[in-house]
Amino acid sequence: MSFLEITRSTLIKDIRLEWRSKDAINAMLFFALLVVVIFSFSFDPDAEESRRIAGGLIWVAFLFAAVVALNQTWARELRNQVLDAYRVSPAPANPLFLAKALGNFIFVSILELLMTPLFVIFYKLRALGPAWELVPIALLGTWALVINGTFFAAISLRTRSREIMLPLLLFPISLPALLGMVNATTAVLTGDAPARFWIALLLAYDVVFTTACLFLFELVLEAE
Amino acid sequence: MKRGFTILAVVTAVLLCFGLYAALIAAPTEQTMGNVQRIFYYHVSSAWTAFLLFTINFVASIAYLLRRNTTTDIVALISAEVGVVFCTVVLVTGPLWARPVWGIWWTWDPRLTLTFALWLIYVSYLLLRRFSTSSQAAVLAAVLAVFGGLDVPLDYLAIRWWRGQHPAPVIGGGGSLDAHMWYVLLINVAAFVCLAWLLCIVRYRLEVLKREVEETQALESLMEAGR
Amino acid sequence: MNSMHYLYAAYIATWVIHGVYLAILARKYARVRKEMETLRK
Amino acid sequence: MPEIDSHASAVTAENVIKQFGRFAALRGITAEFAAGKMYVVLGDNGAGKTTLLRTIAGLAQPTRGTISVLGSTSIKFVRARIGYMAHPSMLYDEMTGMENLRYFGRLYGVSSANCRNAILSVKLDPDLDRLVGQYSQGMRQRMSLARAILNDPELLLLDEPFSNVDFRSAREMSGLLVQIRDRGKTLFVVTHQPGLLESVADEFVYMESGRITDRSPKLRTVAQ
Repeated sequence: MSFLEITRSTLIKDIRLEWRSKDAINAMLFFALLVVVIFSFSFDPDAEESRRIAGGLIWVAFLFAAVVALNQTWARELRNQVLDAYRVSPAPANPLFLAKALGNFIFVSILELLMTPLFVIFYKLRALGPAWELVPIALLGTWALVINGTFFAAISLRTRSREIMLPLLLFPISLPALLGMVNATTAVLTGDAPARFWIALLLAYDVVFTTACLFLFELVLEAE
Repeated sequence: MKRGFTILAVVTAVLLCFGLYAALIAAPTEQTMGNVQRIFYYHVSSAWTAFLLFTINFVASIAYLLRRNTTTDIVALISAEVGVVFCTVVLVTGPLWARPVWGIWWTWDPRLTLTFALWLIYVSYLLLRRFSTSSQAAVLAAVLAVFGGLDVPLDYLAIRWWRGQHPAPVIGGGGSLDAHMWYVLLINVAAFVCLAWLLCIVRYRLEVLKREVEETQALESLMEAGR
Repeated sequence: MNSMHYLYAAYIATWVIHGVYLAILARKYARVRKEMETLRK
Repeated sequence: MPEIDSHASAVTAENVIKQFGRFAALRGITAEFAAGKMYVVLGDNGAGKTTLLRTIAGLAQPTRGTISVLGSTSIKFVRARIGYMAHPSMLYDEMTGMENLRYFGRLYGVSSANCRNAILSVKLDPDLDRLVGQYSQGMRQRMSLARAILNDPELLLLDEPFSNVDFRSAREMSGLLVQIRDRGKTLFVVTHQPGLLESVADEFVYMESGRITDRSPKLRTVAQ
């Protein structure tokens, strides 16, 4: 009944559930697609201009799409009161949280992998800076969205109209991460400035909030 | 208690009047910006007061998580609420200052942006307190407050760096401030801190009263069905 | 001289905000008081 | 695992009050329940039966008063020795019965062989390749019971185990409950069909608007 064992089986269970129901990923993909198309309609930018705004557009699209997935993760646990089955068990709270965060990380990453080519085509993107830096930016940025997203989705379970509550709680706190992702991506695309600082900021954000989440999640889970 | 409150009220009133006089009349006129620069005294004093209140909220929230004492919970709540009021003042006076000086209402100046970010965080905190259905709403709110507090330094770094890359208008102030202006500013800061304290006391009493009423109502419903 | 308007606007706005907040507090206070009265009975 | 002292009390409640806002679900419960017995909890809807079970299971914290379960006032230490079955199934609809149990087994550190046994003991087929969402109500209810007993709990809390179950299945389930009691375990059964357990229960506990109004070894014959 080790920590990792529970994390692993919870993660596998979540992926299996998502694979069978496809609640989150379908809604997320469609939503992100809509955002891409609508943005593309309303701006119709040339290559130079799109390079400057693409960083913002991409991450805003991912952020909104991620909220769909984040709301799903806990909604799934409320059906048939399964979350209580976890809560009555002797398993500690953190594996549940970590598994959920990893699951969301995987779902949002899949979304990003599928949507990025579309962005590149629609906005005629070509990075002028070191393109490989986009990989750590994507990984750290996605984790930043997902770790607090999973946490605040758990908090908003205990509120009225929880689906609206999640973005209200999540977006203000995510501001530094958002600035980091957007500016790092823009820096790489335009090649004007180094993205180093932003990557370091994202890393700091991830470390600080992963620690905070693991310290405090038990309180959130126990607050019925 | 009652006596202390009256004394504080009188001190606050005197300080506020004196601060107003000092800011509008006694303080020297700034050379480049002219009289508009006098907004500075209210703007900055409110900002400092708001930051102080948010710091109190952070400390009280941690204390609540550690000790689970009702007083710290109330302190966290009221400091966030009064803090948001002062923060609103900052956000309203900021554009009123920016417009005549820079010709624009809003600029993503680091300090203004950070204040805005703080305002968002603490409004979401108040929303959570309002809409929570949990019997442990106070715990959830305290957790959010801790997150908010941790977020501030990161926010600061991010905004600093973000604006650092673009030429941004710099607010007159900081190190180059005239000694007389400093003195006027400090009087106003003192006045606003006293005002905040006063508001907090009033709000505290209100909250205590409200909880008493809720408790009595709950007790009554306990009794009722017993018959 | 136009800039003076902004100065006054800012000072007035500050006091309006505090005034509104105080008014909200007063209203809440009155409501709690009333509930207390009904409880006493 | 310590020896079970059959004379010790399984649950001790001292002036337990549970309030949801202005609504009081439990209005001062003071009671002691000896170990190794089967208690049938009866009462109208809203009498506080479910809240009582949830409070014992540690899913809800009492607003006031203390509750001690299996000799511990901190539920954390005894969770592994408690089984809880709620009115909803507490199972994932998109997984098969065995997949569900294997996952929950992990949380208790129970081997998958024991999970099979739990399913067999409620007269279901562990190899049945059907999602729980497609089960009949009776099957789901039995699978839910299998989940609750998979860690062989000393204290078993059952909320409406027989609701919507056909008569024959209900008989089988109550037979299983008697077996469990005869092995020295303590059971709390909330039900609207006390007739099923009339001859086997040790005590009937009557609740009314958040209080225990009566405890008797015989079922009261109340004119419906």
